[in-house]
Amino acid sequence: MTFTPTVLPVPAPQGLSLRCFEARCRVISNTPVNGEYRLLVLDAPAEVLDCQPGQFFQLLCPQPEGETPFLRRPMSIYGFDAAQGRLEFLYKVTGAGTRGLATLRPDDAFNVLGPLGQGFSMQDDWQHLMLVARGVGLATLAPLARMAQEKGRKLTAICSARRPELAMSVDLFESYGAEVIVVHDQNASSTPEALRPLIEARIAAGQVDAFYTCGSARLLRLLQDLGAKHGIPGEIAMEQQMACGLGMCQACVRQFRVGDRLIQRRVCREGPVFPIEEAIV
Amino acid sequence: MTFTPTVLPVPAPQGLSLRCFEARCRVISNTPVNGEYRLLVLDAPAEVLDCQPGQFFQLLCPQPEGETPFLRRPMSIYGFDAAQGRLEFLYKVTGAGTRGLATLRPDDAFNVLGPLGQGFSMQDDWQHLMLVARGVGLATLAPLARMAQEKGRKLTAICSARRPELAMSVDLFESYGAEVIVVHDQNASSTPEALRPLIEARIAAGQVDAFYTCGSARLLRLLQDLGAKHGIPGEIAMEQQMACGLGMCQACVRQFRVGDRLIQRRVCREGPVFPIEEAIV
Amino acid sequence: MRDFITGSTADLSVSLGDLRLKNPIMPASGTFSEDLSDVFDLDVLGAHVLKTIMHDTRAGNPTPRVCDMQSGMLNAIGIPSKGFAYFRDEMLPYWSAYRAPLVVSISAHSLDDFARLCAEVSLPGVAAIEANISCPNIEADGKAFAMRPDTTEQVMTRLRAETDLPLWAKLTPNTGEPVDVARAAQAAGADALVVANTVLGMSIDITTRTPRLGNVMGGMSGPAIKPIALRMTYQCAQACDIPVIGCGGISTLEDVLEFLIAGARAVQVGTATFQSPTTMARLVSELGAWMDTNNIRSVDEIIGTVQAPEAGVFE
Amino acid sequence: MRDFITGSTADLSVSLGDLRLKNPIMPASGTFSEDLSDVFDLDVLGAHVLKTIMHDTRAGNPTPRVCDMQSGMLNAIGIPSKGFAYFRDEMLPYWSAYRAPLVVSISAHSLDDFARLCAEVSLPGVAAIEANISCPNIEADGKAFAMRPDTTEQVMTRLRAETDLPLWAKLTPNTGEPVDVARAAQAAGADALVVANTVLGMSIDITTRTPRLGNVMGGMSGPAIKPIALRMTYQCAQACDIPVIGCGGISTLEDVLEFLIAGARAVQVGTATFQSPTTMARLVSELGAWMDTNNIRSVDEIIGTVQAPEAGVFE
Ligand SMILES: Cc1cc2nc3c(=O)[nH]c(=O)nc-3n(C[C@H](O)[C@H](O)[C@H](O)COP(=O)(O)OP(=O)(O)OC[C@H]3O[C@@H](n4cnc5c(N)ncnc54)[C@H](O)[C@@H]3O)c2cc1C
Ligand SMILES: Cc1cc2nc3c(=O)[nH]c(=O)nc-3n(C[C@H](O)[C@H](O)[C@H](O)COP(=O)(O)OP(=O)(O)OC[C@H]3O[C@@H](n4cnc5c(N)ncnc54)[C@H](O)[C@@H]3O)c2cc1C
Ligand SMILES: Cc1cc2nc3c(=O)[nH]c(=O)nc-3n(C[C@H](O)[C@H](O)[C@H](O)COP(=O)(O)O)c2cc1C
Ligand SMILES: Cc1cc2nc3c(=O)[nH]c(=O)nc-3n(C[C@H](O)[C@H](O)[C@H](O)COP(=O)(O)O)c2cc1C
Ligand code: FES
Ligand code: FES
Repeated sequence: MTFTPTVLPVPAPQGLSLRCFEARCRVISNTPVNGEYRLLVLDAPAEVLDCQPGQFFQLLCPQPEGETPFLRRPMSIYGFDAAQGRLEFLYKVTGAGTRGLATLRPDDAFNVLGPLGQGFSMQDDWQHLMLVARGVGLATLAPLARMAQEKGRKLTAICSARRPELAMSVDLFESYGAEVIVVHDQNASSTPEALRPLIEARIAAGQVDAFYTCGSARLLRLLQDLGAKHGIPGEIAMEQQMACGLGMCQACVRQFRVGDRLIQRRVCREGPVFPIEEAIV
Repeated sequence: MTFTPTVLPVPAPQGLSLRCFEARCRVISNTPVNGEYRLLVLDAPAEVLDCQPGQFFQLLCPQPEGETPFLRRPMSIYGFDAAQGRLEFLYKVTGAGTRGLATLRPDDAFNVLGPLGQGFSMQDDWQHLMLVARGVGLATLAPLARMAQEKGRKLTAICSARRPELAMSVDLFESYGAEVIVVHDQNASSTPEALRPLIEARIAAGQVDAFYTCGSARLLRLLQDLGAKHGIPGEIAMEQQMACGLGMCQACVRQFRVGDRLIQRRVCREGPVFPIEEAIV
Repeated sequence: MRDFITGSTADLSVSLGDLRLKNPIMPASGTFSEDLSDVFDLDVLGAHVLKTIMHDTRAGNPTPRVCDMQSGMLNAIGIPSKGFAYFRDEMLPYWSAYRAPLVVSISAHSLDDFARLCAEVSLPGVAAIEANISCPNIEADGKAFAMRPDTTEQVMTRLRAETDLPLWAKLTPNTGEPVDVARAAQAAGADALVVANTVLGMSIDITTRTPRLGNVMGGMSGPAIKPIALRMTYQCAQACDIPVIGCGGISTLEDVLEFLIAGARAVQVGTATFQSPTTMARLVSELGAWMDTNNIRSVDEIIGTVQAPEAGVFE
Repeated sequence: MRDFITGSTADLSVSLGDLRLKNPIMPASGTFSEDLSDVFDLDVLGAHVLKTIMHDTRAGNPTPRVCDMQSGMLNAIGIPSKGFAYFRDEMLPYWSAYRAPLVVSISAHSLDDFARLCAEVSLPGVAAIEANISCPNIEADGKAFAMRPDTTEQVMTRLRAETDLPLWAKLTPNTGEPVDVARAAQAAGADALVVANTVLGMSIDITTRTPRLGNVMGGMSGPAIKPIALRMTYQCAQACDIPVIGCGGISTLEDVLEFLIAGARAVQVGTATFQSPTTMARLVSELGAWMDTNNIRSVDEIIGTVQAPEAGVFE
């Protein structure tokens, strides 16, 4: 039953190269990571593997029994490897679409669309990076770890979770040489009040040139505040309900503060990564 | 992954007993019989196995890729065995619903509704039975063979097909002691003109007390003609597009000639078995 | 009463004006008959709603009368009817043996016929009359009474004069003015609104290039029309004081709750019964279990509780 | 031209009045933008239809703007618009670089605004104007122009006076009188009808008891509405002489053929592009292959070929 993953044939545009593809991938594995999360590993065609951390795919989810997800579901790239033809997603089972994802079995065919959106940047003077994230947000930030190592940057990853054993991707961050700090709700180390001195100590030590975050409004506000106070830039990956994922339908707009103006941007096209100081939640 | 087939729980009516059930069966096998037909064997709960030959079930077909059958599909009982908990259907893959059936794999759960409709009768003075059928109609008549044997009747089965190797259920009929005559299009033995003398010879020999048929307008007309001429009764199993299968929606009506009146009957409720002389196609 | 599966003893009763139902689940006209008693005890239902009858016997539409659609079906059954006499002599005695209240759906193609039938069916044993005003009015231009407020008010006024029984108006979604039509039915004295009937649709067999229904066009029902029926239910419940009975695409407990929250006091289940004839019995049971779990004592705590959306607004 | 997959050289061209399209496949307004050029060469399409623009800049509706339904979706995007000046200065030059004809969709909430915008967009590089008359007319009672024949005739007459370009009227299914509306648009001088826009629907989150759309109600699209759009396409094609462009739930080759057989001369594809952005390219290719296989030389051999049903009739 194995087959070769391919992109759907389309008419080639003149001159221009295509930015994203609808691809028929093959499921390699789809396994629980901990109580709430699952890791989906795909054999994917080369065309879709020219990715940036922070970009995402639109997944055409199978129908779980008795449910009929219709639209594609957006999912951050958790891992990608063009040489091996690997594409990975880390997802939390929350509704019809992700329940459908959970039904995928090895060798199943699976249709994905991507890569989509603008990924994270890593400016030359961002030598010390600090990543602060919670829950599934850690999935979105995970590929930054490899990128940081490749570019020779130092990375501190603050992983927040309800309980210490639910903190995800700790091993992955460490394997790329990041320093990992796990904070959690059980000992209240994950509250903004507890995090603020922790982070400010590192800022004081000159160890933070830029922030990255995802997945928590409280964390965003904390980093906006610290960023403004200490002049530290940063990026956030945002979410919004989507239909097309390509920029056509305007479903996924959010408001951003740019200077003293409020402007609308599409999360799928101008994002999902935006400057931390412009984000509004 | 095995489970015990059961009927869906419903409130029990006072006094009355239920006539049919929505049941969750387990697929035992689902295999090709010849190029066009497949045999589906189910492990079914006892409640749905109090069947009569000629009755049918309404099958909730799984969705094949890219198609979405919505209504249930009516299918004659090909075989049933209350002792063993077996229920069998023989089907031809023609559209979305039957393509969905073809995707069933052993141990899958499968929802059926039945038994439905009025089965064949076998009146006491019908000692010599003649069954004439074609294509999938043979599936509908198959359980008559066992019934005939159980009741000690003689059965002649004329099995018509496009090619001799496509004639179905020949072994099954023979295993229940029927005499089988295969006619087919390749040598033109299946035309009404060829069949007429064949059948009339047996009528002359006193070997036909009743006819059974299904699945061919040409055969029906032949048998109506012979029946009228020689005073031989008979029964036909008819088809019509259905929605409910229970008698509620009036989708499945056909016209019948009763004496000199035309009347409407529901195939699912008053049928699918009707007197041959009343049928109109 | 204790539920047959869950053992719940939650009080599921709702009132539709003077009529009290022991639960809000009832069948939709044309998708229910005594034949369903083959499958479960019909006395678990909140009410029994019969297939629309007309005064005279009628054959109904040519076959094929149904076809399969994505998330739904089309039907053009028409109203094959054995007529009023058969209803009075055969059906009424049969249904009177049940405890569940009997709702008789009636229709006609002219005001006079409609009014006469309404008077005729106002018999002991009948708990309410549902006026199927989605059928063509051949005195006007053949458009259904319920397509316009004026014809709705006309017909409902005539029917109101003929009966003291609770009188329900069953509306059509095939109109651009559902709220005006609903208000017109209320103004004419309707006791409740059934929202709604099927949506006019069509399907073509590309191989034969012929319509899939003998009648060319037919009514769409099933989950595909749920958003439309829910929208109309919400609009009518907002605009009217009389009870609204939701109908269209309901097949799961979530669907029932969605309609109740939108403002329906009861719901009718049609096409879902074709997919799964045990649906209504299951819904009664699941509603009780859900109320137990969520500590809800009365269905009134659900009805019409829809909130303003938590919307992200743009300048 | 040889097809990119099948190699078919079938002639797929169709005419819509004076406008000749190389094939009958085009996007539906609001479901298409330059962003789709990331996925395939947009010049394979029969035409390009842009998201409706209004004269001034507008923010659009509150979020959430879409939600998932069974066999379809609801949207309440509204018409966020960068306004006419942006269209003229930025969009028109971009789209003019393509060979496919450009169809500009316009809308407004009053007759004067509509007429002005129609005149403004009648620019070189624009091949046709699609009037989205499914939006509320705030001078009247807030009902969409296309809900009634009189308001349809009014607005189309005003637009007709402002432009010599082919003028299409995009109709709404949220009316009880689609045929009268279609005739009114034709009488006012429309060159083609686009049939149809989304069907008004609603969805409620039962956990929060809030509507799933920021705007409370929204438009249903996708396969669920196909039978409704096909029915209206058939009705309009039967009643009018001007070309009909089918739209609603089209996602497969069978769907395209069904609309053509019902009388559409071309089709628009909307929601299917969200499920699978390669849909339109694939449909062009599949239509050519199907015509080859069936030995059909021209799309005209398909259009409007629906036969009377082979129906079983009852006395
Ligand atoms: C750019 C982006 C990247 C994401 N990356 C990940 C990831 O790596 N891992 C992960 O587990 N989740 C991620 N999410 C969230 C993920 O898209 C939702 O969890 C998922 O769509 C839920 O679908 P469902 O059908 O299971 O749930 P339901 O709640 O049934 O979904 C109903 C509808 O709401 C939409 N929806 C629900 N939650 C969200 C959400 N948070 N953001 C956007 N739309 C939503 C769904 O897409 C669907 O259309 C990401 C979201 C975005 C926008
Ligand atoms: C009482 C009865 C018993 C039957 N027994 C058998 C059997 O034992 N084996 C077998 O192979 N077939 C049998 N059939 C026919 C079988 O129901 C159809 O082949 C099947 O429904 C086709 O469904 P589909 O989705 O594959 O085809 P499609 O053509 O896609 O079906 C479209 C719609 O038409 C209906 N339909 C199509 N063909 C028929 C038909 N011949 N009769 C009634 N409805 C139809 C379908 O149910 C469905 O609603 C029987 C039909 C009836 C009424
Ligand atoms: C086969 C069929 C027959 C119907 N007959 C009638 C009828 O006689 N009178 C009526 O008012 N509605 C009739 N309806 C409409 C239903 O009562 C109901 O309003 C509609 O189907 C929407 O509900 P559903 O989606 O749950 O089926 C019929 C529907 C179907 C599917
Ligand atoms: C997200 C979205 C936005 C839309 N915006 C517009 C619009 O601006 N103008 C318009 O005339 N129709 C608009 N439509 C309607 C579509 O053009 C089309 O008529 C409808 O979706 C039915 O077709 P479909 O089922 O193929 O999507 C929109 C539809 C969707 C789903
Ligand atoms: S999801 Fe369509 S524009 Fe972003
Ligand atoms: S299928 Fe409903 S009455 Fe026969």
